[in-house]
Amino acid sequence: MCLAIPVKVVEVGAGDTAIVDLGGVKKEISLALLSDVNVGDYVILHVGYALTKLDPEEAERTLALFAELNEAGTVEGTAAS
Amino acid sequence: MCLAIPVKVVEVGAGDTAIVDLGGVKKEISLALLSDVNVGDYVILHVGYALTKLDPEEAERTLALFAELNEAGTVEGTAAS
Amino acid sequence: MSEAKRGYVRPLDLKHGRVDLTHGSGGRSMVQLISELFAKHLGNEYLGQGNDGAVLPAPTLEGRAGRLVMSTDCHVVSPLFFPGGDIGCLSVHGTVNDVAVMGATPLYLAAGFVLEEGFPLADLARIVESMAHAAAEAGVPVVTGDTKVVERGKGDGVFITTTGVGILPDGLELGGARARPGDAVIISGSMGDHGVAIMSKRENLSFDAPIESDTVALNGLIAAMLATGADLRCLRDPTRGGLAATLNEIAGQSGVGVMLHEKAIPVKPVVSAACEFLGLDPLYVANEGKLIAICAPADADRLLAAMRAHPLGREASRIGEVIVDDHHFVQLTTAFGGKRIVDWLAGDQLPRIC
Amino acid sequence: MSEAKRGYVRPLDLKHGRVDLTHGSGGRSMVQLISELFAKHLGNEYLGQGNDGAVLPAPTLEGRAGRLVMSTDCHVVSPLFFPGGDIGCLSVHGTVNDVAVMGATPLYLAAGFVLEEGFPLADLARIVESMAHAAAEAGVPVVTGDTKVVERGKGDGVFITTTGVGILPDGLELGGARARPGDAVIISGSMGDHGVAIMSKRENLSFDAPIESDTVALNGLIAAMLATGADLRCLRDPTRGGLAATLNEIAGQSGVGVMLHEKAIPVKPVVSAACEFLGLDPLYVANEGKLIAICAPADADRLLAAMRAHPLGREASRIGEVIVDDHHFVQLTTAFGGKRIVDWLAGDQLPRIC
Amino acid sequence: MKYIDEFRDGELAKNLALSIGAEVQPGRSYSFMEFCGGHTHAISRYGLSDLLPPAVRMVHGPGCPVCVLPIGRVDMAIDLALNHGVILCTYGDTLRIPASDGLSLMKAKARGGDIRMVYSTLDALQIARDNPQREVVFFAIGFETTTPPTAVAIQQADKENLSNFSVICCHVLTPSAISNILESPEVRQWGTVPLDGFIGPAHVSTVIGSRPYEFFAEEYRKPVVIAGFEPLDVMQAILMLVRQVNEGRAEVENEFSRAVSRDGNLKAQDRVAEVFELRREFEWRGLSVVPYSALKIRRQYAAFDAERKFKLDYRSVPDNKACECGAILRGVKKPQDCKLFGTVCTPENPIGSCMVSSEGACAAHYSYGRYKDMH
Amino acid sequence: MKYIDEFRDGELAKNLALSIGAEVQPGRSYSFMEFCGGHTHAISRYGLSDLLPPAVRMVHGPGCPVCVLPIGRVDMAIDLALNHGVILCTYGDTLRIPASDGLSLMKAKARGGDIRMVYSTLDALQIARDNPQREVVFFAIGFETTTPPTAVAIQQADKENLSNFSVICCHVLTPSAISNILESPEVRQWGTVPLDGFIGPAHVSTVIGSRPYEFFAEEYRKPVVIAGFEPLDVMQAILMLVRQVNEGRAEVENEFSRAVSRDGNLKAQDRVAEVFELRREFEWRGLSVVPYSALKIRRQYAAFDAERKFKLDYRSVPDNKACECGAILRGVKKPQDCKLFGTVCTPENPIGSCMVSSEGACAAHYSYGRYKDMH
Ligand code: SF4
Ligand code: SF4
Ligand SMILES: [Mg+2]
Ligand SMILES: [Mg+2]
Ligand SMILES: [Mg+2]
Ligand SMILES: [Mg+2]
Ligand SMILES: [Mg+2]
Ligand SMILES: [Mg+2]
Ligand SMILES: [Mg+2]
Ligand SMILES: [Mg+2]
Ligand SMILES: [Mg+2]
Ligand SMILES: [Mg+2]
Repeated sequence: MCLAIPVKVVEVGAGDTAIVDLGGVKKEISLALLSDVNVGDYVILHVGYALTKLDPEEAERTLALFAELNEAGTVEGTAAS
Repeated sequence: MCLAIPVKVVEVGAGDTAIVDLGGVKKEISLALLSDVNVGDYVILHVGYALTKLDPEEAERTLALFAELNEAGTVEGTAAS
Repeated sequence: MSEAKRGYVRPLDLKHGRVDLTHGSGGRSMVQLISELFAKHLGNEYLGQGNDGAVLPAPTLEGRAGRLVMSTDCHVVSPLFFPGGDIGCLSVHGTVNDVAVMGATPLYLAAGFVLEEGFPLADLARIVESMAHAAAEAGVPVVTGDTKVVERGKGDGVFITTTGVGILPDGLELGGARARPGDAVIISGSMGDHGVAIMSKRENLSFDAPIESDTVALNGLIAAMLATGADLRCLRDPTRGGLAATLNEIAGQSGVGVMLHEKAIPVKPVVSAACEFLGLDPLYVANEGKLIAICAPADADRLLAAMRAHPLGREASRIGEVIVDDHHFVQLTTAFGGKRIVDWLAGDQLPRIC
Repeated sequence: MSEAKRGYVRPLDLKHGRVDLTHGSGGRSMVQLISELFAKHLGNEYLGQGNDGAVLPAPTLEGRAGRLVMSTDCHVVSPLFFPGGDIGCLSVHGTVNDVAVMGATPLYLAAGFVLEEGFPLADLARIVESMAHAAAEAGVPVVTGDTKVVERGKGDGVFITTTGVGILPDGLELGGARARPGDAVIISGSMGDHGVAIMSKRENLSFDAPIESDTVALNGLIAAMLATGADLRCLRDPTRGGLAATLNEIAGQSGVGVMLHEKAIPVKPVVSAACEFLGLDPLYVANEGKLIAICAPADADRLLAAMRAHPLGREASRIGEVIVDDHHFVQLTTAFGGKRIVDWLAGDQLPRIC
Repeated sequence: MKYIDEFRDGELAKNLALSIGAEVQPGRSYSFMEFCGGHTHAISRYGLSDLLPPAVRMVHGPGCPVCVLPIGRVDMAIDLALNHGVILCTYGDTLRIPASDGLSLMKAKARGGDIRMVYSTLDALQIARDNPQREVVFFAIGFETTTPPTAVAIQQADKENLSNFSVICCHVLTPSAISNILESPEVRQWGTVPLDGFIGPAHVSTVIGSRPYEFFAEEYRKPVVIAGFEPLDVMQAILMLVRQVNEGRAEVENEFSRAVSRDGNLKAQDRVAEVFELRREFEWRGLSVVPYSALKIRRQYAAFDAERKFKLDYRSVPDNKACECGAILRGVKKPQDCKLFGTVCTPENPIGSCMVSSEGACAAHYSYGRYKDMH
Repeated sequence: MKYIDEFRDGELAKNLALSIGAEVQPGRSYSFMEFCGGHTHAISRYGLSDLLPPAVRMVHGPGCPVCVLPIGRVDMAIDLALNHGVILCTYGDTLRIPASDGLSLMKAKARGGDIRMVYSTLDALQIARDNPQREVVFFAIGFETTTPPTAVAIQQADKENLSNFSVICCHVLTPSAISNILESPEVRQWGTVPLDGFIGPAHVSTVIGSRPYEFFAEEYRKPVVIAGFEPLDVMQAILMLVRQVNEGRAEVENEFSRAVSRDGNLKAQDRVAEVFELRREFEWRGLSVVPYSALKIRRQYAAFDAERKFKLDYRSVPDNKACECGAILRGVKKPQDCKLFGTVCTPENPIGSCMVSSEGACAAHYSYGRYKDMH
């Protein structure tokens, strides 16, 4: 539910609007629900509105979690069967 | 100007309307401009309204005029040159 | 679609259903519309191939060499159903006739449908059935097709574009540029039936006329005409713009004039009457089942006899002749005894009050 | 029309003029539109014949026997002008491609126009010029046509139905029913470019994507592919419904399954991104300049090499294989490592929020 | 078709032609104006001039409502359609009249105006009933024949309280136009031709009767024959005019006695009088401003007067300078005297209004008679 | 695409799969409900179940706004479009939801309803500005994520005095739905399954934060992991849930720490609170009537409440009897347990709402996972 994507703010406009970029696609969105947005920030976009900012450090941390090797890291085949 | 045609009344309806016939084509028209119209009458129709009745006897008389031979009736060629 | 997948789909609601945007989206609804409606009625071995186009036997002429003839027409008639026909059969007849008047034997038809969102499936089924019937009667199968759906308000129920392909034997040359002074001008029947039948059902003109469209496929009649061996210069079906537009076209292409004789031009009384009502001239009203033949004068009687022997040419009439005229006018000796030009239609053929 | 009559007519106002109902009425305005706009740009010896259809040289194959291929498509794209093309060139490419993917050499095109009253003549001229350019580039002339005008609000600017005829040599059999387990599935380039380019210009979706439609004629690429002698089973252009619809169609026709490998399917980053914005799947988005080839596995590499050597196949990729599957599913091993069905599109491909 | 076909009989035409030929006096020439476009049309359509002796010359008059409608009036209708969002209802005849800025109602429709062709004022009323949320304006043109149906419509709208219905009244009067041709100061500017008599329009007289012409016949010593629109009617009228001229009479005669009386249709006249009153002046295309030559809607029905309702100002627009419509409508020139005829001005691209209606002198000559100049 | 592609990395997936496989305790089974359709979609779309050990079973929950929207609410929207002549604006997702009389919004559009797909409430406002003479109604669906944009639109319409704009509010609340699954009296009717934990929807929590889940975790002793919608997020959440179960913990953990905080977006919460208040009860498709599970528009903004403005009455319409959506939404049954699945009920002809949205359990299984039943 609630299709939302992280997009990069490339321009903050008048009247609570911003231009965001995702992979080269640009779109005007509303910042009515979020304060203190700056160019360069990543925000989570849903139905044309920025819902929240994305914290790059937390994202790195989470990615790092995925890469943590489990103890049975060298054992094969149990997972993908 | 004022395309108008003689049509035969085949039905007198409610609300100042009539059905007229011309060569098998039927159409509803208005009698708002004409009184005492009866089935069988011919009327002159213009933009959906009967303007006047047609007098069959006068029509015959006029046709008869066309057929009147002129004095030079036997002379040919003067007219159609 | 294989049986395995077809089983999942409930049949189209041909009674109350309507075309919606999913019917044009390239998904299963579209496949279903095509298989349950188009393929069902129009089906033949070619249409059934289910590829991007139809593969068709190369046309043959029993050993004679020949050329292809190709013609296309968009059909946008309103109303879609009219006395004597509907857009379905009309779209078959129109293109079969355009190929046939080239002297060719029509072989294959393609049909493209632009459907308006909201169009009743029941009406669509009637139209497709009527097409199928017309195609079968003309002996020309619909071998490939396409369907698109446009949003409500961006179409008008249904538009059908048909394209025909036929084969024309080498040596047979017909064309609007081939009329020569002295040639006979012949028409196969009465003028204006189709246009008046259509107008009689237009909402804003409401009149009632016992007239049916003449829409019909003329390839049979034309085959009979060609079989006479008469020296035909040109055949043409006087559709949009009627006899007047078609003869002006030919006169211009051939660089000749045409002299017509009003008395010889058959017009049904009811067509005349409807034209009186509307201030129109039957010579400008469309036909969909008639043809004009321009023919060497020596062969005119023979051709006329063959036409009259065919059910679609019973009222064929020699209506005039090709003349020398640097201005390429079509003229008419009126039944009344005068002469006038029968010019191109200016603007639209609109009902007049003055 | 002869010079004598042409002199009377002032030229079309191609700057400020608009289509009105007289342009479809069969009178001089229509003749003028055809001669000053359509004939001017599309003109060739066949279109210039000016008869009810075009007489065309019978297709030859340097002595080899062949069959005809015929295909038709209605084009109703909105907007009419989009990055990388317009309805004019699209209507040429679409039909050239449908004929070409049958293995045939496209020879002739017919074009039918349904114009909406009020459509700017300047836009129409741009569209017809673009058609002419596309037809010249593809080497397939528009040999016959038709124009109708519908009232404002009963059309959508312009619809173009094109029909193509081509010649297919005997012995070459391509078709959706010919895929066999083990066959390689190849596509000629990236998926979804056309559909995203169109959507990027839809008013209600306003986003800005540096992407152009891939619309192009593929007959050249296909000729190069056929020249390899590879054992091709089927070619098809994944238009409406995209790769997903086309492969489901083929799977159903052939009674097989298909296994795709997501990693091998080229999708441009900007297309992926636009699909993320809209909640769409690029595998369902339309293409207008790509083809799918199903090919005997032994010949796949050779075919792929030939495709990559052609400018329109540089990004060609082997994306999967035909498998045995009684349910005729198209499946995909995801880049992530899982497996899923790539089913028919249900309903319309609509932007989603959830 | 009864009462039509009999009046188109080619055999009787020959007979009438012989009669006319026999009556025409050697060395004498006869110029008659057929006031009405309907007669112009009949003459062209049936090739009547081929049947008349060269001594008889027919002059086309200004009796075509389309031809005399000035550009400014069409501009008004276009303005309503394009800028006021109304549904503009109009007879088919007006759709192609050239207006300002290269527009016409047909082209305004292509530009998005909601312009609908109607066959009758009844249809316009129905459109108003069917679209209560829209303003529906009927663009009323025509002479006395066409005026009563407009009066009926306005009274009906009043009765039904159809407050979204209104009318641009452009109804004009036949007698004023004829007077103008015979005596207006502009005659000097345009020159004049000797007219030996008039054919009066039968359908106008079904409403107004023959009486209004008695004034001209007496005042200007011009014979008038009120005639039907079938070709035999026209020929008979010519015969009657030739006879009057020969006999030195200047009377009003009625060839259309089958439907025209001296008094006309009093009921129709009453309805017109109830709804309309004389305009002080009205611009006619080709005739310039003619005093008391048109009708306007009475104050009582002001709510149905589109000019008042939408505060429309009439702005006179000069015709193309090269257009000779004015002189042609007065019978001073012929279409082929106009430099634009058949080259720049054609029925597809009419410059003047006489090229619009097939009843217009230029259009009739272009479509039906052009070959005579060529051969 | 930054912050997207990294979270779809197949190599890392293998690693996570190994970790999960290693954590799963032999002989033990793990049933987790992914509450949200977005997770359902990710699981199907990326073929996640192929990567999970058989001991882990994912149960699809009711977190798809389309799936839980009852027929009666769609009927309301259709009624407005067909019988009140409004312009009905709606997200594309709702167009195919089956309603009464064989209709859907898509089919109502085909029958003449002026129904327009919008991407954002901003578009709906613009349509209202562009059509001042028409009533424009926005059909608002969605959970907490989608509610703030509706609140913004209503406040903006209020500010601009856009009196032709109104909203059918169908916004529902995630926590109420989860409570209902865990404790409502209907559980007896439908039966229940042992759920060992929940994956909580990240995007809902961007707004409401993670705090609202703390109640469940404590009260029902169920672990909750709030997770993003990329496939690695889901796998990581599963790993975290398996660990909690193994360790006997029942905590709220936040896998989506990159955008979810404990408190959420307070500004968005404020705007929602200004415009909306709790409904006493609301019918959910499949869950029946759930108390305090949805929002309605406050009296202060009554002018923008389409239910009040058009005096719409909600009429509950029973689902097709054979449809098992209710049980499926609660995790009691699987799509393939429904007799209609894949035969009568398909994405083209959905019978129940779970077959409409591609996030619906039935549709996801049909479109992405069906082959598993077949082979
Ligand atoms: S030909 Fe045209 S421009 Fe000349 S007088 Fe006639 S209408 Fe006027
Ligand atoms: S398959 Fe259809 S009918 Fe069955 S539970 Fe799912 S949505 Fe309901
Ligand atoms: Mg194709
Ligand atoms: Mg054609
Ligand atoms: Mg044709
Ligand atoms: Mg197609
Ligand atoms: Mg329509
Ligand atoms: Mg033809
Ligand atoms: Mg095709
Ligand atoms: Mg195609
Ligand atoms: Mg044509
Ligand atoms: Mg439109």
